[in-house]
Amino acid sequence: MKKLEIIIESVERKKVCRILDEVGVKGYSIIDDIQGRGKTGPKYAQDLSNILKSSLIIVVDEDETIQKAIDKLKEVFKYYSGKMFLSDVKVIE
Amino acid sequence: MKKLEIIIESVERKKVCRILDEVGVKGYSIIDDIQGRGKTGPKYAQDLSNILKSSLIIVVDEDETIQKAIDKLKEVFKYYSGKMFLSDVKVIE
Amino acid sequence: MKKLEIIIESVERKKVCRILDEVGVKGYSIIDDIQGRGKTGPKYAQDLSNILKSSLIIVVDEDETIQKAIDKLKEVFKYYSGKMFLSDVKVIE
Amino acid sequence: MEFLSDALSNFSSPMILFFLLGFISTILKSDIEIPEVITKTLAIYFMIAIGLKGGFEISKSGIDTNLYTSIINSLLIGVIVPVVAFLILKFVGKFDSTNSGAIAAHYGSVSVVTFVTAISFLNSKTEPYSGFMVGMMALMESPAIFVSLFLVRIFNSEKIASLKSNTVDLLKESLFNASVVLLFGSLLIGFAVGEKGITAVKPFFIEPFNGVLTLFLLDMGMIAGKRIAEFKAVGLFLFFFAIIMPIISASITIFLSSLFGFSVGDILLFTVLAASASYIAAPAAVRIALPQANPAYYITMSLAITFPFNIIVGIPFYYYLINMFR
Amino acid sequence: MEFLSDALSNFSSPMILFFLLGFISTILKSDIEIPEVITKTLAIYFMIAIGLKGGFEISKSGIDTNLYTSIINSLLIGVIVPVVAFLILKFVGKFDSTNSGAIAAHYGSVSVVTFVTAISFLNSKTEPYSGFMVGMMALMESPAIFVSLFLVRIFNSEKIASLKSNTVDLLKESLFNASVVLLFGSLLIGFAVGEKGITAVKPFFIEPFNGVLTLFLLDMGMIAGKRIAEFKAVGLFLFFFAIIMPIISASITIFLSSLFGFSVGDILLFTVLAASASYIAAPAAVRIALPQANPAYYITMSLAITFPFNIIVGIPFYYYLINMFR
Amino acid sequence: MEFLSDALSNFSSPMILFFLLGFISTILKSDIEIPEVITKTLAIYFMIAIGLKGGFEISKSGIDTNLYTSIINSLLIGVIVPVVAFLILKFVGKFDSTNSGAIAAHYGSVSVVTFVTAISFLNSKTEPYSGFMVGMMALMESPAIFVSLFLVRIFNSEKIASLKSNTVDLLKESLFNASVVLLFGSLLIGFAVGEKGITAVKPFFIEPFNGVLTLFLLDMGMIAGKRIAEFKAVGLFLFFFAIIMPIISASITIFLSSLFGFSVGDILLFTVLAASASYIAAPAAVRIALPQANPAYYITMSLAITFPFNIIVGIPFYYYLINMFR
Ligand SMILES: Nc1ncnc2c1ncn2[C@@H]1O[C@H](COP(=O)(O)O)[C@@H](O)[C@H]1O
Ligand SMILES: Nc1ncnc2c1ncn2[C@@H]1O[C@H](COP(=O)(O)O)[C@@H](O)[C@H]1O
Ligand SMILES: Nc1ncnc2c1ncn2[C@@H]1O[C@H](COP(=O)(O)O)[C@@H](O)[C@H]1O
Ligand code: NA
Ligand code: NA
Ligand code: NA
Repeated sequence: MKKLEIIIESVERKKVCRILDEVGVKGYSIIDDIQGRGKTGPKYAQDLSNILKSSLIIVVDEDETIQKAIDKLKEVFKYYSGKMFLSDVKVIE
Repeated sequence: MKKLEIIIESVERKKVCRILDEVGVKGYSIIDDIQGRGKTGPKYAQDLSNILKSSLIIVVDEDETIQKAIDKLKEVFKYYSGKMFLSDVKVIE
Repeated sequence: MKKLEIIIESVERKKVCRILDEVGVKGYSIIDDIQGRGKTGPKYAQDLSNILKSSLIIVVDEDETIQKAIDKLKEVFKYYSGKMFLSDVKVIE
Repeated sequence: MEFLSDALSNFSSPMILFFLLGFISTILKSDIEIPEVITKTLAIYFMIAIGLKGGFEISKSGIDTNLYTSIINSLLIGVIVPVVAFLILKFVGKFDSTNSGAIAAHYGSVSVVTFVTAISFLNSKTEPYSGFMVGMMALMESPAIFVSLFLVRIFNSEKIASLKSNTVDLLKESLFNASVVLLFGSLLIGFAVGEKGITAVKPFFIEPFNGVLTLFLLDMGMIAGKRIAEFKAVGLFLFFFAIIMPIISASITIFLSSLFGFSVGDILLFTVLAASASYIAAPAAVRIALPQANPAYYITMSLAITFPFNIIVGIPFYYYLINMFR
Repeated sequence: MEFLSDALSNFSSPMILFFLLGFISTILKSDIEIPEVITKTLAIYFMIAIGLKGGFEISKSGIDTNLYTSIINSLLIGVIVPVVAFLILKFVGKFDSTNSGAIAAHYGSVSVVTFVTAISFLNSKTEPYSGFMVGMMALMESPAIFVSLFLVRIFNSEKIASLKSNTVDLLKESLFNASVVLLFGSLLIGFAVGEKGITAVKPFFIEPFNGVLTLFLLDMGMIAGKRIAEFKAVGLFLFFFAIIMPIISASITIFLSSLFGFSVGDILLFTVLAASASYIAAPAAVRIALPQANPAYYITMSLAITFPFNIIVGIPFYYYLINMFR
Repeated sequence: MEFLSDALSNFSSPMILFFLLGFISTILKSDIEIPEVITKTLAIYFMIAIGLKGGFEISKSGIDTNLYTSIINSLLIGVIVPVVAFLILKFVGKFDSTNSGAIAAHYGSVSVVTFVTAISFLNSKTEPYSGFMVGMMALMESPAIFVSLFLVRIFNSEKIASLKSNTVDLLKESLFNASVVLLFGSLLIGFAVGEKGITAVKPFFIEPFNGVLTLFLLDMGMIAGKRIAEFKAVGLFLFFFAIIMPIISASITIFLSSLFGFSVGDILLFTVLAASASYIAAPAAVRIALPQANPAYYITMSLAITFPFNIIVGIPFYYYLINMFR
């Protein structure tokens, strides 16, 4: 199986989850309050606006479903900062 | 070495850590307040009860120790929702 | 590409990020409030001092850059508890 | 007539109005968010506040025979309500024993916030009540959970092999659960510190109480509103159960308590304890003891249907019934 | 003369002094940290507090024609300010339409905390103001954002293909944003609950208000101070825009409002609403509707330059201008 | 006799009783949890509150020679205590220099919460004290840490090659640490704002103070109780050191301070500053400067043994000693 780790600005987290629901992935796990740095600069959540932080969404599923999700998610990454990492994983339970 | 990522309902987190201590793994790291969706439905922690959220426990150790841990942990997953993902990892320090 | 997962005591998180900035990695993501257990004992953040918890820093970059980062980070691990895990990952976006 | 005017005056209480605002804001998909850590801390604040006040009032008025009859009444209710709930769910609703027991545990236990709202209601009507009622609430937190587990066991001994070990887990974790320790502890401390001690903490724990409750109920309105989506999963029977069971519990309790001859204020508090369903302590206990039960049922019912029903309609309605019945 | 003494007496206000302390502490690299969840909860506290108070005062004084002229004034300002800001940014600053619109949205919207600080200022001068001004603030939260999006569209229809769908996203998320619902809701509730209701919640929402604001401004000082590092990214033009635009908005508003004949207190509040820039609600709305705009610009300007300017210099200065102008 | 009655009356203080309740609740494995963000925010609240009050009182009473002798006394104590602690740990306890220095740094520094509890104790006895004592506390926060690092260096120059760079790190991070900036800042602000400013923030920072302290001590009781498991790791010598060192520090301080001729209230506060061990600021500083030291030692000792000892037994005992000594 494949593990897709999506790091996306928190303002778009709901949209990403909606896309994952539409694609019909087996499930996903969300970690909020991610800080960090990327090519668009540092994100350290040091203000009240909620827009300078990211969320990490972990999706584990079959290769084809993951690929479908990636194709639909590329749209979000056109305007919002973040990253997608793909790795191999074995599901035990 | 192997990396075992355990996503389990937060109410069972202490039991999982206890099992890992009994098995004698080298160590583990815990991330709480995981939200998400799985086959038992969405978990978005939107209430006071503490039961609609998960914890992520990362355990890195030798293959055999990890396997021992997996065998003991299967008991917990009989009644509680969550997932176990296994991947390869190299330990630097 | 390689994914380097650094678990380090939270008091040294700023120094680790500074080292990563000096090395010039493409970016990194930070998850704070990691609890856990390692060879130096349990870390459960059950006090006001901020020193009994860890941060997880995820860095994805080319092999050489990651190796440079690892070499510079080893200094931090001389005195502070934590771990570094290296794995393969494919960058989508 | 008075019930209508009481129910309507509920709508001039900032507490109830902010609850409604929170609820409505979720329908408008507005994104007000009170962080979970605040909700948890406010819950602790309430338990300390009412425990201190109750204990102090006991120290002023002294312990009388009413205390003993109240304990008996509490334990009676704490057993009767889950049993009635279980039987209705299993034999009328046709639910399996596990889910019946899980839901019964919630309705047999209590909602601290509903109790606190009832206290606020009684204060606004200058209707007196006994300080020890807080202790009765602490007493009624846990028994229903064990009664329900027992019912699950006797109706289903072969299917749930894990019930015994899960119950042991629960006992280890829950005999001294947070609410019970905090309520009883604050009661004892309120009893012990006297006038000087209460005066020292009054500006924090007593005077801002209604304001804090208002903020908390705004939060609860939003939390309840977010669960409306789950109503479909709950189904029609459980939806009505979540409204009718409180009325059944209330009726049983008003009858029983009137036999004992308690004051109107105390009977209202007993009634609210019986009619309310826990959504803080019971879910965690039930998730440990009855993991095969569906959390969507008991959390949605107690939090999104019974709790709003009780604080908007229930409290004034029970008050009216009690005055009628006397 | 009076302006100087007002500005100087600002420096004997604990609110302003703690803001400065927070700011200075970041320069000293001190590690005071007020958790984000507290900041968010305090913001909610303020909106409830001023809404309740405002609504209650309307219920006492009644609704008069001033309300209708105020609404017209608010909507006028809510359109004129973002248009002026946009034009200055695009044609004087030579910024692209997207960034011009993003920043204009912030300056056309309002800062609740600046408004609250102005209320505190007026109270300290025992200068009266109308209860409905809170409603005017709620009114001025959103229009500027849509006005700015419209300006971006008409000046740039081909380049931003996504604008229409992003705006639809925004409408779905933002028409009933948290601040608007909370402010209007608290206003209505304050109007409805009367004396009895307000008295119940006064010890929490009214009396500690200034103290809570002090703690919040310490926090804001630290948040603003941490963004000083971004000043380089903002650049010279935008730095001065962040100070001069409030003065331009203030002048336009004082002129317009004086035409309408409002009281001094109300004109100050209109002026502060116009001169302040949102840093809670607008950034999220703009990030959804105009993702190509650079957040470093609008967040740093509104939070780290305009907000400090307004509460330290602006408020006393506008008050002086208003009294001069009359 | 009076000590016994003072110690016993400690047990009718809601502050101490809730501390004990928190402690006991961990023994009962009860799961009350006050979120960490609340604990941190309450700590900030205290520092602002006592700084403001202290500064205001200095503005009323004026600055006198006592201030200068107090500064000398503070610096003396801030050097003597860590030196004595270090020598006992190294030469009696046979601990290495690093751990001796790490622990000495904690005992030479101060516990703001213990100080605040002592203030509450003095208020309850209507025993006056000087406003500037808050400034003395701020003064005594950091010196002991650098004194201890110096001691580690001179007793161990070859083994710890990293000490110099770690100390530089520490200086960069800690010269203006949160507590020092907040305390001195609030002192200055309290001095500057006068009667009007203090009245504005009194309902938040002054009146609810004891109630907030009660909630905080409940939290501290739970935090201390959870560390009982670590007592084994601490060992017998350090366990007794954690109780006896405060008494030694207290004795030295009472003697020194009486020579200077300060008031009873001020001597008690000096004594509490000397006898208390930091568990908020010092652990972070020590972790950066002396990472080879074992955190289980210094955190458990200062938080789970010395702090409870000081607030339950220590404060009334020192008060008794001071009155005896005069
Ligand atoms: N190479 C990377 N490794 C890990 N996280 C990254 C990396 N690049 C970006 N991120 C994360 O993605 C966020 C946005 O990155 P960017 O779109 O490059 O500005 C950052 O704030 C990080 O949290
Ligand atoms: N395929 C998946 N990928 C990532 N996380 C998952 C997946 N399935 C389940 N989870 C996580 O495990 C929790 C429980 O899942 P389940 O037991 O399937 O209901 C979910 O709330 C998610 O946090
Ligand atoms: N084998 C492991 N797997 C996952 N996390 C670990 C492991 N060992 C240590 N850690 C993490 O690193 C922290 C410090 O470990 P140590 O340096 O071994 O005391 C622990 O508190 C854990 O959060
Ligand atoms: Na009940
Ligand atoms: Na504006
Ligand atoms: Na000390």
